[in-house]
Amino acid sequence: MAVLTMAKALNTALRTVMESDPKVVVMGEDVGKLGGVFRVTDGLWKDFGEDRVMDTPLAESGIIGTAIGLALRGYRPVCEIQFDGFVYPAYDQIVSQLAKIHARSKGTVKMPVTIRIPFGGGIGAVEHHSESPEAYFAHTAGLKVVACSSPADAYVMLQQAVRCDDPVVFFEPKRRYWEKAEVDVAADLGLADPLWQARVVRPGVDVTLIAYGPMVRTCLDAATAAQEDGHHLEVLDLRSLSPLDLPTVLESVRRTRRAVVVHEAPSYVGLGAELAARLGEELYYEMEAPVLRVTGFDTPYPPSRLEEDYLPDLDRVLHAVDRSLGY
Amino acid sequence: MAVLTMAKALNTALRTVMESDPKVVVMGEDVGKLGGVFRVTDGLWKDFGEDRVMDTPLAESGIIGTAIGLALRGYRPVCEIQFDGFVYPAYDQIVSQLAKIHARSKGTVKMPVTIRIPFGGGIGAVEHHSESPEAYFAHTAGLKVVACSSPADAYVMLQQAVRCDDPVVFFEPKRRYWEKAEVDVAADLGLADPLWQARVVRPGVDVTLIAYGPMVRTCLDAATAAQEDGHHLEVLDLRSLSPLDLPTVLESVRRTRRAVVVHEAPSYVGLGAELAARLGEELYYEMEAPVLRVTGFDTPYPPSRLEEDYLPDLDRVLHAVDRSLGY
Amino acid sequence: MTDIASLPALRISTGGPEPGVELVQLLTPEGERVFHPDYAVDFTDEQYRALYRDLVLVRRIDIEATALQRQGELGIWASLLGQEAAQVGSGRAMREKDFAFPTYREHGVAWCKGVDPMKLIGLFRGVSNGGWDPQDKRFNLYSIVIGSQTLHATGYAMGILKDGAVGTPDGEAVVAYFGDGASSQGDVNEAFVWASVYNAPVVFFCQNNQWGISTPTDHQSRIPLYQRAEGFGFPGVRVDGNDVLASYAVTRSALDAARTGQGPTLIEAFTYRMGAHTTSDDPTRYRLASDLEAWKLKDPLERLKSFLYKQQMVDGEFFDQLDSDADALAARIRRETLAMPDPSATSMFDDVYDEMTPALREQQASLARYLVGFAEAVQ
Amino acid sequence: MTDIASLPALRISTGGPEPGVELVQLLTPEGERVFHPDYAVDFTDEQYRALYRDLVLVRRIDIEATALQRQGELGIWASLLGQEAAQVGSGRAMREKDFAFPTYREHGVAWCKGVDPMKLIGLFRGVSNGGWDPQDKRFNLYSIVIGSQTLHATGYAMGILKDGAVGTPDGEAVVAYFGDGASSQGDVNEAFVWASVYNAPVVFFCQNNQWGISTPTDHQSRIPLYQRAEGFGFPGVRVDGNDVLASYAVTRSALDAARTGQGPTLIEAFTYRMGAHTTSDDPTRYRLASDLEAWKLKDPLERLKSFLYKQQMVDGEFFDQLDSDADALAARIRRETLAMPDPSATSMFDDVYDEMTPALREQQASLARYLVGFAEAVQ
Ligand SMILES: Cc1ncc(C[n+]2csc(CCOP(=O)(O)OP(=O)(O)O)c2C)c(N)n1
Ligand SMILES: Cc1ncc(C[n+]2csc(CCOP(=O)(O)OP(=O)(O)O)c2C)c(N)n1
Ligand SMILES: [Mg+2]
Ligand SMILES: [Mg+2]
Repeated sequence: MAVLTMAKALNTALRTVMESDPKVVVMGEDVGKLGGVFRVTDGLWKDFGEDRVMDTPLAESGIIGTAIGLALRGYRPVCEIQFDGFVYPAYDQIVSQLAKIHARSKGTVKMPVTIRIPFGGGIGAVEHHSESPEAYFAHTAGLKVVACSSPADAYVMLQQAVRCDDPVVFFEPKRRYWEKAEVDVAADLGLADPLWQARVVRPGVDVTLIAYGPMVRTCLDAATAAQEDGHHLEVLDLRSLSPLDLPTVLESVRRTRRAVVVHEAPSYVGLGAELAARLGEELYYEMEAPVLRVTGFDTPYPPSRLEEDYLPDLDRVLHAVDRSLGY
Repeated sequence: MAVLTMAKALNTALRTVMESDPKVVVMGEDVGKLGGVFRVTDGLWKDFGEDRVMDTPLAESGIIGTAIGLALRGYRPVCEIQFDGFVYPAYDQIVSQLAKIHARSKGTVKMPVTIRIPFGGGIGAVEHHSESPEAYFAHTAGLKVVACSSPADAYVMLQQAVRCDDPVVFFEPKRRYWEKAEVDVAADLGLADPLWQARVVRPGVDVTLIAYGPMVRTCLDAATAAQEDGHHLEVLDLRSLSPLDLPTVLESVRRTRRAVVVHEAPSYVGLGAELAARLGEELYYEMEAPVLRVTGFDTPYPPSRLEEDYLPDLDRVLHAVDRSLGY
Repeated sequence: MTDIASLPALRISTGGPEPGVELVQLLTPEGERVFHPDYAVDFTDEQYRALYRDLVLVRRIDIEATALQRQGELGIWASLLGQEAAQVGSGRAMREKDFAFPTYREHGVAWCKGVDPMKLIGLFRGVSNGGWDPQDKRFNLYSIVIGSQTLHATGYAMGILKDGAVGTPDGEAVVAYFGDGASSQGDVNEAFVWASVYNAPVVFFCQNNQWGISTPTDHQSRIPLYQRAEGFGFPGVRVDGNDVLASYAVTRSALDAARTGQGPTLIEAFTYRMGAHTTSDDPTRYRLASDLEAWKLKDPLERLKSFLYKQQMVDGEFFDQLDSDADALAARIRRETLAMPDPSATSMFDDVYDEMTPALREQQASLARYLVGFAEAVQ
Repeated sequence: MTDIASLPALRISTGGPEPGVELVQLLTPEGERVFHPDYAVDFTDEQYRALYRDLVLVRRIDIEATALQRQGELGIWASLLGQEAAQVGSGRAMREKDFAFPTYREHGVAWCKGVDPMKLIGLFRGVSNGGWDPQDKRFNLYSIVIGSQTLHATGYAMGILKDGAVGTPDGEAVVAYFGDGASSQGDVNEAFVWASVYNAPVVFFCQNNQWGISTPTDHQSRIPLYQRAEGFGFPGVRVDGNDVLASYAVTRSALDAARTGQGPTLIEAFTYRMGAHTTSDDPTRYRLASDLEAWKLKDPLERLKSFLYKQQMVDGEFFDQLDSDADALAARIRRETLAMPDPSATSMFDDVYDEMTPALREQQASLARYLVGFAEAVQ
């Protein structure tokens, strides 16, 4: 066991997969000597050389497009997109190429490309550095989309993503990069939960809070606070946003009969909508309240001085819990 | 009154707005001499000249990026994206620039840019020519997203979109381009329904079918067929996908207490999810059945020989109606 | 065999409209062999005949596919008519190990790489989106999103570098095909950046067929396209794309440069799209018949044919045999197209992922149930 | 006033590391005026002093903003340290009607266009995403997505063409700013395509400050960046970006070409980012101190200062006045920053659309209610 920040856990995960598989290459803007703007690739360039840790030219479509070619040649690229808001120039290569090549080739071509994206707000940044674009990818067939929420999970999930033969968009909650926790760096990956599996991170009975990435911590805090009021909230970390681990979600909500979905992304046509639609249909006779959503507003991410008002926080979550319990 | 195809109605709408406002310019690939691959811009190049109808270089980011600059200079660009599957190279310019400039400038810059996108399947085309990317835009704050479903609406809505001072993504159901209907080309635009207003296109009492674009016709056919079984289905054409005309939707479903949403796009995190989430919350105590979705599958659009199985059709809609009535 | 040393020198521009722009040519439209100091080819008679055979057969594939489309057997077809020499020349210049990244029009390249035309037909018929294994013949899947494949080609070439499979005459290389229209796409220019910065073994082969659907090349660039490469620091060359010998020689030379570690080259094959953009297109709406007539005089098949005649490399028997081979090929294509089964509806879920998701498994099962129920209901 | 004709001729490359690459320079690092046959400037003493004043003041703005960031008053700051001459030179070369499209680092250009530094500060403080009216000073909003603004600039320039506001010495023109890193983006290259095909009145002004965060320019291009333009058929020129006179002269000349109908030019201002990429960056991780030291010798302020001294255009009083003006400016920036109010929470809904949607109105109202309720609850 080691106590690591999430950034360090991710870094260790990359080191581990690079050591075990010479075909793994890391590529992106400033991932080399600098070690990435968040230091997630720190030290890798020095130890693995510039052939395996590539500071690319500054163009995201080029990064993903050449990663696709490298994958075709048998490599296993791990691409870093520097910030969430800079993934869009690569959108065509991701949704029209990367996502579709396996189907286009009738399964003859595997696309084991991982796209790491530090995402979400709360770090006081300027425009384009705080976005939550996960719905744009989750709506795209052919991609797998995951988000980690803790150092331990980050460590395991990133390795699993890189080893996965399907393309994975890997969201990292940037405002949680520096939170520390215990990580079992010697753990057997074969015994870990599958990447596609959601997890109850705090059991409860009254309402299920469904979250992923940065909002898991927020929900855990809300659950702790609610305890004081005598409410026992269950917190479910989706981990995988596509595919959705529906059985785990249903199992939880079937017990609590109430669900609140929490994400930073805007509400309109977001992940919360899908969960509400699905739960509404599957548990039609079982729910005691409609699925409620606590999300970012349907506005562009605001200037950072307003982000606290934009982002779901403990109070807004508890407010929704109260509403849910009120049905 | 004139009997026009939808393509001709759109063409007439463009001609009308171009005549009344010299700042309207049409731009895109092959929109000039050729008149567009669907002939929607037929004749405009000849009559308005190449300064107002521009055959651009072949690059979608360039088309939208320069349209933004033209808008800043006081023009009112109407951009054509040749097919749905080719909008992605422009994704950054649309979601990070066009959508956000009004907010970024605190409202000092208007972005009256219309992006016309022929969308959807059913025409036997090769890959990338049959997609329904509307959710990618509807999830984006700052954009308005609409879809027309009939020649008469196409004629009015396109003029309204071009005159709108916000950016509008205008989806045209390409497989309905050649269907004819009466269009009142002399109608007073001021008396027309606002662009953001949904419309009941067939009243009914048993179930509300909610659709837009190409699926409106499919739902109307389904409603006709259901009549034989004694079911009176209401068909609601959303018209505006963002913003959503919630009052009209609620008014209808409050009466029928049952709703089925129909679209060609994949189900997962699509427009149907949002409607289900919203209705599930707003009409929690009133619905007699969960909102059901009839959509494309969560796969890439299949080879055209399979598209009939992929696309929602009359039978799948009726199947869902039966399920809804079974609750 | 032609004695190359005795050929007349010709370095003036004969096809390019711009003054001062050199066009590499080894065979004039009249079928005269000309000498070029930088690009020599020295074929045996057998090889010359084989090239002609390729040209004739790929044109025949194209004609047959066009006919099949007209008869409703294909959804659409993108004809290579007029571009046979550019494709066969560059296609034959590749070695087996070299990897081709085509657009949607490289039927002639596919032929040279040994890809069964039926694979291409399947795509245009709508039974698949390609579906062949790119590794099989080192011929990537067709790319429809303009320019996207140039980055894939460059990435693949970077992989060759990483594998150390470059730097000797045995090295590997890649050809990235694209059109004049595609040259405007961000992706293509990013591919130029990547290829030059990494010195990747990739040959960019731009077939300038003068049109991107209805848009003439002067809407994509105000200077000859091969000069684009200079701006990125690698060589560009314009070749007569209707001259199969020159197309071969220039591509081979660029491939050799790439495989030996000298990095990328941009080749602009100056040619002409003799037919419509696709069977859905009507070029009479935007171009002059006279333009087409002028280009017909430069037909890539005719010029090699006159050369073969003049050099007495061929006889009636050769042409008879070729005709009957072409007929047989066309007949096979027709037969196999008509017999080509539709995929099963539920197959659309099969390859979305390498590891199928439970949600898709469920959707697949439910579609299967629905179809069975539906079939029973209508009985 | 300096007699320009008597200046020594100097056309050799003094700053560019590549042999055979010309760098336009009018003032050496030592403050010597040199003659250039194509680019002359003929300033009055007053104008020379004004330029120096600009340089000093924009550096002072930058230093103050950096300090404010360190003290937690700004979220981040992107320093222009070292790039003052490139920005002031090009900024002053613009006329009032000319439109600038900046990145996030063009504080010096903003200054020249008359934009109050507090507008920029507001963005970096996080009270807005810009929020000024671009038309007001003909200075567009800052662009953070690398390269995106070059297309906006080109589109704007196309609008100038449509308005017929080009073709005479009174014509309008546009300057698109971007960095060396940005040159790799598809958008920038598409902007080159568009600008050249339409012959749009746009000057592409690339500040090659040698770094894109930690990435050196040789990762973006293997040849000097100004040569990129050749590949698109328009002129490119490298100017000493630490020489305010040359930056001015070259930009003015390119703007005049643009406004009179001669189309685009690419200017590569060869300069150096003396500070960190932003206040979040630590350049010691990726670059040598010696590199920085070498560039310090070419400081843009020092060289103009020595020139002014040598030419006896300035005296102690001038410097005293300038110092006190700079102090006053810095003090105002500090004062107004500390006093800068946060926007109201509900303002984030106000300008999402020109015509607010009912959904947003509802979200805005519900946030307002929530905040009130919350405030009451905690009381
Ligand atoms: C990104 C994208 N935009 C638009 C299209 C539609 N389209 C198909 S072919 C074509 C013209 C291509 O011209 P060129 O690159 O010269 O190739 P050619 O067809 O002449 O071989 C266009 C615009 C597309 N396939 N992809
Ligand atoms: C599309 C995009 N990708 C990545 C970034 C993150 N980023 C911000 S500045 C920068 C480097 C820019 O380098 P350059 O263009 O040389 O400009 P400079 O910062 O040196 O002025 C990067 C990678 C971004 N802002 N936009
Ligand atoms: Mg072409
Ligand atoms: Mg730079």
